[in-house]
Amino acid sequence: MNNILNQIGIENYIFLSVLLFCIGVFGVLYRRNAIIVLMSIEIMLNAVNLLFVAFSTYHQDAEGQIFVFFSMAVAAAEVAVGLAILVSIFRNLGSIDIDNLKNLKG
Amino acid sequence: METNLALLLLLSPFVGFLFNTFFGKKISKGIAGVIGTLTVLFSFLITICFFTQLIQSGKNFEISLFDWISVGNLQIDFGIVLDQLSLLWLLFVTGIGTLIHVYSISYMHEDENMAKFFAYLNLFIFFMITLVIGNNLLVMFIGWEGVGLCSYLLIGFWYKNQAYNDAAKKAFIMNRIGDLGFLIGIFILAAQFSTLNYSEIQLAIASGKVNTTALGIAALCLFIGATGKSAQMPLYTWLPDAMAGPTPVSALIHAATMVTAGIFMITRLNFLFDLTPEIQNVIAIVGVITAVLAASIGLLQNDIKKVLAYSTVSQLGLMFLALGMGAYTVAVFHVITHAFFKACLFLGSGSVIHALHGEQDMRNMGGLRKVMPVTFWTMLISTLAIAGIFPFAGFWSKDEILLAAFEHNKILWFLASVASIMTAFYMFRLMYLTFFREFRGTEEQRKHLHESPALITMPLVVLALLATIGGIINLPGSFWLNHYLEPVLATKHHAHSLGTQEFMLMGVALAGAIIGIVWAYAKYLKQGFVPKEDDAISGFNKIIYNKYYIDEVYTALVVSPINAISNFSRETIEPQLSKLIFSLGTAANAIGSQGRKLQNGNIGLYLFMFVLGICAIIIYLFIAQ
Amino acid sequence: MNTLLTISGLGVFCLIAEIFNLRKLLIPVAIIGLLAILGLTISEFNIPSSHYNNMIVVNRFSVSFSSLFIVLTIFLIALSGDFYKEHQSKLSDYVAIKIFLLAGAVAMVSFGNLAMFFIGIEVLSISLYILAASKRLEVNSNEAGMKYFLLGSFASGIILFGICLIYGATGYFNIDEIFQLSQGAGIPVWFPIGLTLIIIGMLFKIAAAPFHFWAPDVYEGAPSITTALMSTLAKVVAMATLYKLIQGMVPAIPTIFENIIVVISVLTMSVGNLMALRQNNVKRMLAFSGISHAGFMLMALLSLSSAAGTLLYYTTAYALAGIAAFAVIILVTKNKDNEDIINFNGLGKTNPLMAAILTASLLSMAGIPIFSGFFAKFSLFTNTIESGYLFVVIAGVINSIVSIGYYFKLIIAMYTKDAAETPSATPFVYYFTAVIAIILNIAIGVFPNTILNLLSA
Amino acid sequence: MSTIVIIFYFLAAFTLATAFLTIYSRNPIHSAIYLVLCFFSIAGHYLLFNAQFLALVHIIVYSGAIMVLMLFTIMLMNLNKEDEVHKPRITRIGALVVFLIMSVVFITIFINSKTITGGYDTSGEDFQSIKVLGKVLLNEYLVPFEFISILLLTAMIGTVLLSKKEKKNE
Amino acid sequence: MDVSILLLSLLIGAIVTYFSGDKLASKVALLFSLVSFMLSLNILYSYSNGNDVSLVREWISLPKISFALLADGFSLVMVLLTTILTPLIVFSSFGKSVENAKKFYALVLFMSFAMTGTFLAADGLLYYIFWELALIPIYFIALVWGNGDIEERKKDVLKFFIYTLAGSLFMLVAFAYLYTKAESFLLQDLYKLNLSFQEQTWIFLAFFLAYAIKIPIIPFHSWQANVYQKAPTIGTMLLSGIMLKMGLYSIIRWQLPIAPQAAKEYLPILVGLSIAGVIYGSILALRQKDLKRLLAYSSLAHVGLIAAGCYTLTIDGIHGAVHQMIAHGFVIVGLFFAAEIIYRRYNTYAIGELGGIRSQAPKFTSLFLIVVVASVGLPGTYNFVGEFTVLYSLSQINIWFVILGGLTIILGAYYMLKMFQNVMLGETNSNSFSEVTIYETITLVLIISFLLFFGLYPKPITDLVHPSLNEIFSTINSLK
Repeated sequence: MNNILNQIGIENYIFLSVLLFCIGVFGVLYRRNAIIVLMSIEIMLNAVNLLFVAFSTYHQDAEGQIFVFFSMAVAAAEVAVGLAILVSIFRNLGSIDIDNLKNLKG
Repeated sequence: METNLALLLLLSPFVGFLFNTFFGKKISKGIAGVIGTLTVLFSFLITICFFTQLIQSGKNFEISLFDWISVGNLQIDFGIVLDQLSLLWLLFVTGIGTLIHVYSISYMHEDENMAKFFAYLNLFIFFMITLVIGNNLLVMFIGWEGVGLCSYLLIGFWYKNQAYNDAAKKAFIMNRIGDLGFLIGIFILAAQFSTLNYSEIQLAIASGKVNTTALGIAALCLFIGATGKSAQMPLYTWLPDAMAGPTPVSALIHAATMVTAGIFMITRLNFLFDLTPEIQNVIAIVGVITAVLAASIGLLQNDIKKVLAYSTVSQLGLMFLALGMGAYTVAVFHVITHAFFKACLFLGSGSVIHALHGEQDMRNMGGLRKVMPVTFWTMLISTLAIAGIFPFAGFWSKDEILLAAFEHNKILWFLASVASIMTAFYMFRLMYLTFFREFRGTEEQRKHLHESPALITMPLVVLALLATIGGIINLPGSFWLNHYLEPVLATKHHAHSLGTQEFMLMGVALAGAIIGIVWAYAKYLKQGFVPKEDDAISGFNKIIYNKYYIDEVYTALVVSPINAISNFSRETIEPQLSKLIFSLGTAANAIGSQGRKLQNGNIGLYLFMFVLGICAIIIYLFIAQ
Repeated sequence: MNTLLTISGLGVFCLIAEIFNLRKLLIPVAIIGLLAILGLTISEFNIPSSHYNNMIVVNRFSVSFSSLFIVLTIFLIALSGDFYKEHQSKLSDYVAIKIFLLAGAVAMVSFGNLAMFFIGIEVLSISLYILAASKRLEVNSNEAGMKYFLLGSFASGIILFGICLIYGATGYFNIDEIFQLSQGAGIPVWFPIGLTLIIIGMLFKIAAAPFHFWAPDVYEGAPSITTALMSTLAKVVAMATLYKLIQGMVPAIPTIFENIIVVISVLTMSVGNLMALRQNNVKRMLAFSGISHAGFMLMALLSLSSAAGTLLYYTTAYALAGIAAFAVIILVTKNKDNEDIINFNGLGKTNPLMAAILTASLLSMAGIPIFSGFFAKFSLFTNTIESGYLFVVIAGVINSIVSIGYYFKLIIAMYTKDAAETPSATPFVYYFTAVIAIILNIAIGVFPNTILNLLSA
Repeated sequence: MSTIVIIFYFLAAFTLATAFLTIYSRNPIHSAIYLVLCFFSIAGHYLLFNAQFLALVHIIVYSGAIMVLMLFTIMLMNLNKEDEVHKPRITRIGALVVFLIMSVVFITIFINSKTITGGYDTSGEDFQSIKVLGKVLLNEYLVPFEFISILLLTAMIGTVLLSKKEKKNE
Repeated sequence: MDVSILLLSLLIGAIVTYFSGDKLASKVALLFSLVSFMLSLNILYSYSNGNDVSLVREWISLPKISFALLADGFSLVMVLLTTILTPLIVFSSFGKSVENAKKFYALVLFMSFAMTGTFLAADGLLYYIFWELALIPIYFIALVWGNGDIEERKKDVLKFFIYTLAGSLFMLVAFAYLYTKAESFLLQDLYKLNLSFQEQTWIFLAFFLAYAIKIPIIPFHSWQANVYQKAPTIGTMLLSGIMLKMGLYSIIRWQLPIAPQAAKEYLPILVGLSIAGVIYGSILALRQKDLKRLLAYSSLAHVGLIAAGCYTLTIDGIHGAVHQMIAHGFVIVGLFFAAEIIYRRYNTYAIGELGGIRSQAPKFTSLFLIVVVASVGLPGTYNFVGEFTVLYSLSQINIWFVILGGLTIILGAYYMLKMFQNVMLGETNSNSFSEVTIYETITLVLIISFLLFFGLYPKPITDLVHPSLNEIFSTINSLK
């Protein structure tokens, strides 16, 4: 089987992942809508997942892909909990603008 | 046996002190006084015992009681020595002490705290004895400070008057300045000789190998100590103020005994001072300046006790002059005669004050001669003695001083003579103003004028007697005192042979005294001049009347600056220092407050910092390298 | 291994207990179960072993820290009974989550594979998100949960990225293999980058500056008992894990990285202490105090090879003091709508025992002798001086001095002010917990050997 | 340039673009849609690596579960309006700056890192078929696998806990 | 029997006092402090018979910390000072009701326990622990039972706590550093250390900070007057009578032998600073309006002289310092107690409102005067022995030191007598002043008799401390 990395190179995947990760970070910083922030975090996780798979191929090793499963499960759990918190905030405040969360400071 | 006796001699007044302190309130005043007197009398008797023994055997008695302080290689024990010098001092301390105790029984009988008064007097005698009989400098220092304390207590005896308390405090502090000098002198001697025992120091000095520079400094320091206690320039100002105390106190402490401690100390350490002629010169000069200065102030004082006080300072100056010339026996001679006539004068003035119910201003006296004959005559004798009229005691001793001065340095002699003339003048001024012409006080006072009771007059008579014949102990020719003191003096002081020069000088001195008396007579008796009110005094007189403003100068130069520094420290330095420390806390708090603004609750900011932190770390680790 | 299994089992049991309506028994059973697990764990102390392809490694380090976690959990669950009195129907959920959280914590200190580490930290974090937000009707609690969740997930992403890079560099998740490879030459630079990212993620968890911003807000907003959990258990877990991570993956920290630790350590303790000075809310104040303690604990990383015992001691001392303090704080602020210092006025008169306990725990945190906090700081200082970082120690000392300022603010309030209201009855469990915690604290202060030398042999 | 490379670049560009649009869209629904597209493109990357199973799972989990959950929430909260006020300019610029710094920093360090010059290993063994993955997951990674269940259980209880209404005075 | 029993008795005393209830507390505390006094006498007896009463037990193996209590003449004297003054101080409060007495007296005993421990400890860390432990009770005593405005007091007491703690923490760092060198905290091991001059300097400085703040030496004294003023008198007595001796004791026991070279090098500065404290304290005392503040500054002046004695590095200086420490311990307790007696009657410390007491209370006046005179260092009182010896040692260093240091005897007399005059003398005060009670008399008489007895016969103390001081001195002088 031909190793795809011979043609594309692991660096490119790293750059792609890093950029994707940074876009995720950018999203977290840029948006006030909590649900979009959540999505940005998902993008970050996905960037890492992508890199995992790339490294998995790089090492010709299954473990990286196994870790992606774990990471997905974690992402799912996080989203579930995150959305639950979001919903209760929405119930209390009527908005999910994270800039409104400024009660606690000082 | 001798040890016990010596202890008894020392402790007897202390017992009196303890008794009067603890039981004074419970017993009647008279008994308190009697007990106080008896304990001193007892010491006096023991002293006589020792004295006769000494005369017979000529042997000193020295004993160390117990170890006191040990500092490194310096062992200081608590020892006593009874030799010619200390016994001589003891004799007149306890003797005059007894007389003054007797006097006080009557003088103080109206005071509610009489028992306390006697307690203090006894304590004073105790410390004075300690001072005298110690066999080393540190024991002397106990007594030295102890008499200072008693002086403090007694000056401020009428404690409700804060001016008296100020005087007491001043006396104590002026003394302490001297004491510091004394202490430093002790330190230097201790460092030099590793001992403070007199005889050991004398031996060490005699064996040579001494650092004269160090000894010079030591001698100077010790002399500073003496100027404090014996009221010499520049520390004499406390003594006139000390007249705030009851008159017996003035007589005992501030005329006869305590103030002579400086002379005692220098005589004690004559072997040391003999080695340092420069310091001796200093002593002589200081002595003579003090004598003239004090005498000149005495010329215009109106408070009867103040006059006597300045006269005391002046006489002490003469004694120091003698010491400075190495004429220790002469100084001691004058100490003794002075003790007699000055005690008598003070007691006499006390008698007058007593009769006038506390009036001390001579402008309000006069004409007391007839009412108080005993007081008058005894005082007159003493005045003649102090003026140096033949053949009273003062004549002999003062003449010796002048003689020594003449041989030593003509300028010193001249100044001393001037002081004598002034002495004669102001003493007779005192006599004339007090006892002659008409009474100038209130009618109320006139009614109560009376001669003092026997308990007061008896000591006066005894003292007047002594003032008359006191000169006998060292009459030219016999020079008993000279011979007596020879064992304690390192350098033998040759006695004067009575030559033409001596007689001539005697004549000059006598003539000087008479000039002073006549001058006073002319002004105060003949013209009936009464000193003006305070406000009316002007010109140079005002300066003298105000004691050359020396107190004011001291206040301006020392006391005020210290107080100013103190105030400045209290009001400025301390709060600022405090603030400085607090400011650290305030600064921390301020940072905290500013930090709270950063912690503004914004998730975006937190993330922002988070990412910046990551970037910083990554840059530092992987890019900046 | 058994620890993890039994803890998980206990958690599931708690959930099942709810089905059979055994609420009354829940907390006693949980505590007894945890005590049993504690015994079980300690029995493995001298039997180092690894399980399931080195997924779980049992050694002295993991056993001692796990035991500490279990002890802390026991305290926290004991306090839960009264705290959740109003929420009976959710009690089992709370207890179960805490026990699962413990399972995550145990996994974090006994991992042998980064997968276990990651899942462990996620179990811990997700439990904490839930607990922080668990007062769902209170905005503050929601806000705390949300903040913690967003920042925590972000940190998780960073950690995941780090793990990924390490995997990329080595091809393994197994830390033994990674440790081997990390010593060899030719390892790609991805490895240090990955490790750095993981460490940054952990620094976030222990709330080290500049990743500490979440802590005060979350501590303040979360329900008090969750704050107690976060400031004691969670912090200790994160610190132990960070230590284990570094120690497990690299033989020694390069100097350049030590510089970073020095800076972060000093910065963290300074920020924590200075910010705490001006706080009025006790929970918030303790959050900053916790941050400063994190700074102190980071000093342990400077003497990596010898500091395990010290770190254990420090964390134990800190956590026990924290438990005692929070027991009092929970009690005092039980029916209040905030946790301001004003609520503590006059506690010295109304409830002297609790005031004494709070005082003692604060003194311990401040590092006053005979309380274990003193020895903790002291041995940390000694270790650090031995590694040649005297100036960090001096910074630590200055910070200790600053810290007195706010600890004593609370003490002063308790003893000099007058109480506003009369005291209400105190449930026994608070006394019990606080007293036991503080006695343990003093005991290990008087006999520091017991813990200090556990890991050195 | 081979097909694979072209596909890679296309997919990469698509991934980045959709990711960016996810963040940039003002309407949450649009964001969600872009995100789904992004996930699909990532699945495409997985397929490039020949990791078919993973790609499938990815689509099922992310696009199927997570995104549906999110969309559901958005609908539930009625957030499908463009009602978000933009952040203040300073934060937007800050975000942008941080984004740039971070990208530059990370890319720099990876460029600086040792580039792999030689070829890549091709073991030829099968390492990513379902069979192999299953074996690895249930043998070596059994404990984490089981532990994941604890994680999910916790999340589940937690979610329930957070949304459950309490009956008063039970 | 070894010295640990002393610590035990005080600690148990503190606990029992706490549980004995408010009514009995003072009596129980007195009982236990007397018991510990007896025990210390017993130990002293046993020590002077040549028995070894020290104790060394391993406590913590890593870092190696021992529970080491060293009982030589020097430490025993200081312990004795503590155990004599404690019952005296407790006793002095008899006849005055204290709020929350059980806590109060328990804290007093606990503090005494810690101070005893400090004097005995021969292991650096143990010593440090006791050192810090002593700080906590006094903090609470001053905070809770103090007088004056509560807000001000809080600030000042906190400042005191932080300040002293700050100093001692640097000492802790020094100890930690020494440990890394010596691998032990034991005193004798630290004595043996061979430290470079630079190390010595830093260690000396760290110690100095701790001691200078505790003693205090200027310019680290700014906490003192405020705390003395605001603490309850018992606390002030404990602070000034015993606690500040901890610092002076430590200079001799720890600082000088461990870093002798540094001490030699900086001798002029150290002595100069101490003497500056003497003068500055005296000058400040001159114009104080508050009796307790005045006494606080007098204490500053006195301890400055003691510190100067320590830092002369001569055997005389150290000897004198020890004498002076003990004497000052008694005299300052006496002075503060006199202030307390006045406060009990007039409820003020403001000197301006006092005066005219002597006519109403002659007994009190006499007792007070004796204490004042002792504090001024009149020969025949114990203070003179110390002062003389210290000044003598100063004179051996430099004549200027003794001249400046000697100013204390002038300025001391000035401010003390001025205070006495303003407080006690003058026209009878319009407020009536009841004569001292029997408790108060006993307390003062005990203090006075101690001062007078040892003033005339200090030999027992000299003999007791001499060998141990010589030993320390030879350590200081041995080449390092």
